Amino acid sequence: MTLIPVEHVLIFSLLLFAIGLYGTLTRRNIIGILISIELMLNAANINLVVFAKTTSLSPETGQVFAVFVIAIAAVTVAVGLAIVLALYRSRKTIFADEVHLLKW
Amino acid sequence: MSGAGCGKEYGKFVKKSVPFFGWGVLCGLWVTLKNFITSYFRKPDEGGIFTVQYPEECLPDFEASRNFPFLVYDETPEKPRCVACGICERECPVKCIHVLMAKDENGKPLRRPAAFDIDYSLCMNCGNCEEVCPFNSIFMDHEHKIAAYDRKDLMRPMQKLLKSNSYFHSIRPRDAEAIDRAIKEAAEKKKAAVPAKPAPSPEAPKS
Amino acid sequence: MVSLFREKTQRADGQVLEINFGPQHPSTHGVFRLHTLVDGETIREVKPVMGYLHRNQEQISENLTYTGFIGFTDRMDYINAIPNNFSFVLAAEKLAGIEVPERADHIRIIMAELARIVNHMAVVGFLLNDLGAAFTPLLYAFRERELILDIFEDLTGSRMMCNYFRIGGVKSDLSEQHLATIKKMAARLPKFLDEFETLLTNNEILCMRCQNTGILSPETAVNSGITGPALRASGVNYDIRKTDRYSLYGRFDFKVPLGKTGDVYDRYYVRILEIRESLNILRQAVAALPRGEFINKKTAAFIRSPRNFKPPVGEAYARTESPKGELGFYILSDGTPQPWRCHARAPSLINLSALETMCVGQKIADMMIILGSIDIVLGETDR
Amino acid sequence: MIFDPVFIRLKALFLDLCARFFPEWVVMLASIVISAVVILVMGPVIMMYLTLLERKLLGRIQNRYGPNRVGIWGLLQPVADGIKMFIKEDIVPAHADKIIHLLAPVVTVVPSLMVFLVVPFGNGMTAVNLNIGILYFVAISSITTIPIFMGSWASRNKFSVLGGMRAAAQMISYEAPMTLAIVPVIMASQTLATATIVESQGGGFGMNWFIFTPWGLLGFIIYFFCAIAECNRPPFDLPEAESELIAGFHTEYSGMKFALFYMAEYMNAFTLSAIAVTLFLGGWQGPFLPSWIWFFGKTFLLVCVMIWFRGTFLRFRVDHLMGFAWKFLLPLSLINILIAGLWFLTPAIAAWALTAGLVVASFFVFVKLNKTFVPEKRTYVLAD
Amino acid sequence: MEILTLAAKIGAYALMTGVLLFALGVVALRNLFHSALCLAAALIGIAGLYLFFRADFLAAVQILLYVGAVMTVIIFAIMLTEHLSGKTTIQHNRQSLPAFLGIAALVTVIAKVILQTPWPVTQKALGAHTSVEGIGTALMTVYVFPFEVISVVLIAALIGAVIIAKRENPS
Repeated sequence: MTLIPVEHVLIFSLLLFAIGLYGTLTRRNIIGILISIELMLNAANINLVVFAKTTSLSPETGQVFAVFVIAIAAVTVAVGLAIVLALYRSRKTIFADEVHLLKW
Repeated sequence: MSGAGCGKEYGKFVKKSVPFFGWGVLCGLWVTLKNFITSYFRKPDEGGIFTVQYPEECLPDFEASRNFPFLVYDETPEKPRCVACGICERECPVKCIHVLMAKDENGKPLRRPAAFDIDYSLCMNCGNCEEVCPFNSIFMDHEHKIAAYDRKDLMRPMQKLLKSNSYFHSIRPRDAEAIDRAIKEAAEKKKAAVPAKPAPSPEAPKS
Repeated sequence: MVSLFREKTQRADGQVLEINFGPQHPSTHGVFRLHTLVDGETIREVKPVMGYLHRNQEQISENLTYTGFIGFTDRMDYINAIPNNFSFVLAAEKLAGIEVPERADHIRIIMAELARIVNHMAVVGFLLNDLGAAFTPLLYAFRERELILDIFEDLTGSRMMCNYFRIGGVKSDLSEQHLATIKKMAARLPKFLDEFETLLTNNEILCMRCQNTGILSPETAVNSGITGPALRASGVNYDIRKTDRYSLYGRFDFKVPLGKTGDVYDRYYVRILEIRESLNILRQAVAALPRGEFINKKTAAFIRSPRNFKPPVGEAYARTESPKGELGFYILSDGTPQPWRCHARAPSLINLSALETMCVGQKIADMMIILGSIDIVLGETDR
Repeated sequence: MIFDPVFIRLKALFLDLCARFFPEWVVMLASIVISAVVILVMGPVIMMYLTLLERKLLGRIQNRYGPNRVGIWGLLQPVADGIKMFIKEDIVPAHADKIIHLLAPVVTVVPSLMVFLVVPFGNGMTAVNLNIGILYFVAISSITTIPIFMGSWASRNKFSVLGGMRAAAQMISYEAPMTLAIVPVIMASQTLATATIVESQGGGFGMNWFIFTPWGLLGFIIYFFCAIAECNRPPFDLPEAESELIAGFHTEYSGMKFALFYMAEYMNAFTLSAIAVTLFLGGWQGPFLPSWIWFFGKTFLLVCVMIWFRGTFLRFRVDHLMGFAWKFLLPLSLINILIAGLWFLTPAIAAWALTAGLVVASFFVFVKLNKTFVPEKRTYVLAD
Repeated sequence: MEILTLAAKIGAYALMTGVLLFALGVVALRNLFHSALCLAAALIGIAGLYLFFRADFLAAVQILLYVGAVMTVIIFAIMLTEHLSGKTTIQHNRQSLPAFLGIAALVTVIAKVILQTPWPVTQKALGAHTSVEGIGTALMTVYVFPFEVISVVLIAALIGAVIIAKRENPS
């Protein structure tokens, strides 16, 4: 692990997080948004693992939390896509900006 | 109308009950395993492997099997038995026979075909021509390897159709003897009754 | 390609697909299209599209002699030619009032029952092939079917296109050697049938797939004119060999197997029982084969000169129990050697009418085996 | 046994040879490259001769000869097939998504080759002795759903989309019971590494292979059914069911791309039965013969059983497929973990009686629960 | 031997740039199916990265859960919602420019923070190689409560997804 300074990996996960955030904000398709959220979660996971390896006392905590984060990500995708399916069935569209009943 | 009740209910044909869930499938596996093992030593006719390696070995032809028609000549190909009467041309269901009667120089029809073509690509091997021919001159062959690169090659002219009587004896011995006997009898009857009007065309009882 | 369901696909919610199980599909037993509206896996609507194999046979019969057309009837139900010849020849004999000698009738029944065994084995084999058994049951069934086809070739000259029946009898006689091979085959077949049944009848996957799929209730079967094993599998006791007692069927005692629920499994098992019954009839017919000529003396001359066979003006309809159902020939004669009109009542075409009622609501995989279980042959449907 | 480590000595010999000429790191690199090359050569060769073995065995089951024209007993038939696949024109449908259509076969082959990494071919002959061996195998075999989707979606044809959906649903629903069937083995051998799993089954003339324990037998049956489902072989070959969907997700593929799909399917069959041998049939453990002969013998025996199944079984329908996995195999595998737990806690004799009874009882309970699977008894009337 | 470590370093950087490229693909590509596949490639790249950090259990779990299960559900959703013709409509809404500027500002701030803080890299942690047993015992002893809560959350999500997505069966 000493091969790469910690800063480089953190910069990398920051960039990954930024790309995910950009994707979430700009994509019209809800599935596209869900995919970008996955990217952000993964960026957080990388940070967890890197910190666990370099700085924390008990090295397992990072990886255990990473496993929990993956489980939560699976939950978000499952429920998110169930909503997308129900939406598609009733409205025939899955574009975020077309689903605007609440807007006046 | 529904006959469910009217017949005697045969218990025998009640489907056997299955001892446990996987039993039927296991019996199936046993049957295939048995077939797999016995295929190594069982003889062909009681369930062993009966495949024939085609180009090297060949199944013996049955005598009565009919493939494509051919013309018979007695001595030389120039004198076929066929007299170009055209009955087979008329009776052929798919109209694949074309006959042309020969004429000598001053237009008198000779009792010989000038041209006799059979279109093998049309023929459906029904054997009607053999039945209706009064002069026993057209018969069904056993030869089935007639693939050709071009449809024109399947239009067989007379020279290709003519085959000797000995060939006819080789592929269909029983029918050949019966027909030869009939022709000999008709010839004697005709010789005996030469003064009288020649006997009607010989009836060849099909054996 | 104009779509029959254009408006339905737009309106419906969910994943409604319009699929063509097209003319060249591996399991439609020939050239036949099923235009289906599918929602996910379940079928909403099925429209069979036929006519790809129409060869205009009935029109051809109008300028052929009666003996000439017998060769064409072989090509209607091309899996086994004998039942087609049988009903056409029966119709011609009824038209001209020709009676058939004893020996000829026995030979006809022997050949008809052999053809029934050949057909049922092919059908059961192909049905199981659709179910996915990688050819094993099909090849076991075909191993036995080969013996019968050899008998046909030895006797009639061709394995499947027999062209063997003639008006007033049959073309050639059944010699001792043929009888011996038939007896040997009849002795060997039950052993094969038991092995076939152990492989399949209690097979759990076959039961899961075939039981309660494609149920045909007796009422719809009778109303849509279904005949043959498909009708008997629904429990309706209608077998033309029993009702009409045509030819010599009155003399032989045999049973008619009936199913109860009328699903794919019953149609499969009724056919297996029918093979056993046909063997039964075959043994009785072979035992009771009398001596005598194999064709009516008067009509023997017509083989040599078909033009002289001029049936009186009039019409006749004769029907027989072909392995697929009631196969009937209606012949209208105007006194000339060629029939004025000759129409065949093809069981495959009419059995198809119930396909939609059976398929709606089932899965795609079931539609294929339902089609396989009602046993259609496109040569007969399109004629 | 002098033959046992013959391959290991061969490799060591080669490494000493190149150690004389090259620096230290090249030798390390060389040892990795050697095992990689061996796997890359062995995978396709095994696949080719599996296709021949299958066609020969199926032929014999169906009372006919298998291919016997090319080479003596048809031994050159796979070479002929290979050449045919190269020569065949590679048709890409007009509307197809070109890149994904090209990528799908590649992505199918890569995971099936990667699984060879973990398979213990002999004593000390595992390519890389990962300490998460089995977990690596389960992870890699879960990737195979993605290329099936790519293949079916890129061909833009209704049949392949239907086939793709069915394949993915089948893959997922059979992954769960497979993973849970592996858990008791890990409980018994206290490790994930495949080599140590095989060592823990050694000794006693093969009597303490895991298959000879009640939970091992049940686990093996569950694992074997899931393995067959995982590589789309009959009775679970629904995705490419010829009768309905022509060829499922690889309808639009021909030539070399189809050959890659074909190769992936057979390599999956080989690796899944190899892992089954490692987990339940004592890997390379065996009394006299060298270890790798035992391993390859058992694996080919399992592959022959798969071919035997292909010759006999009919095809499941989609809902039976799902019902069989979720309502029958999954609960059985969960109960199996419970039984394995009991097996380790109770003393020897009681353990046998208790667990064997539990296994049989749970089998019948779940059969009772799934009423639809048990065939109905039918009566037929023989009327006159 | 240092050549191998150099090679490993280059490999790590290459892997990182690869993942970033695939992530850009996820965001930028118009065809939704292509972006989903890019996500799968990115996830496999990240699993490779975990291997590089010698967290091999996590790499296997990442591939098993993310690439095996989550990606399949996403592709199922794409297949069910996109009709086969696949004519790609415009995928990006109007806010792309303001979003880009905002995110660029955020990145510069955080990057400056990262580069300045002296990260306390303890030598002991570097050597320790976390084995699967370690994670297993941690899960079962220290983190047993979150472990149970996660299983409850998963069950709730399962039931919720089924109810939302279930189609009221046509009569």
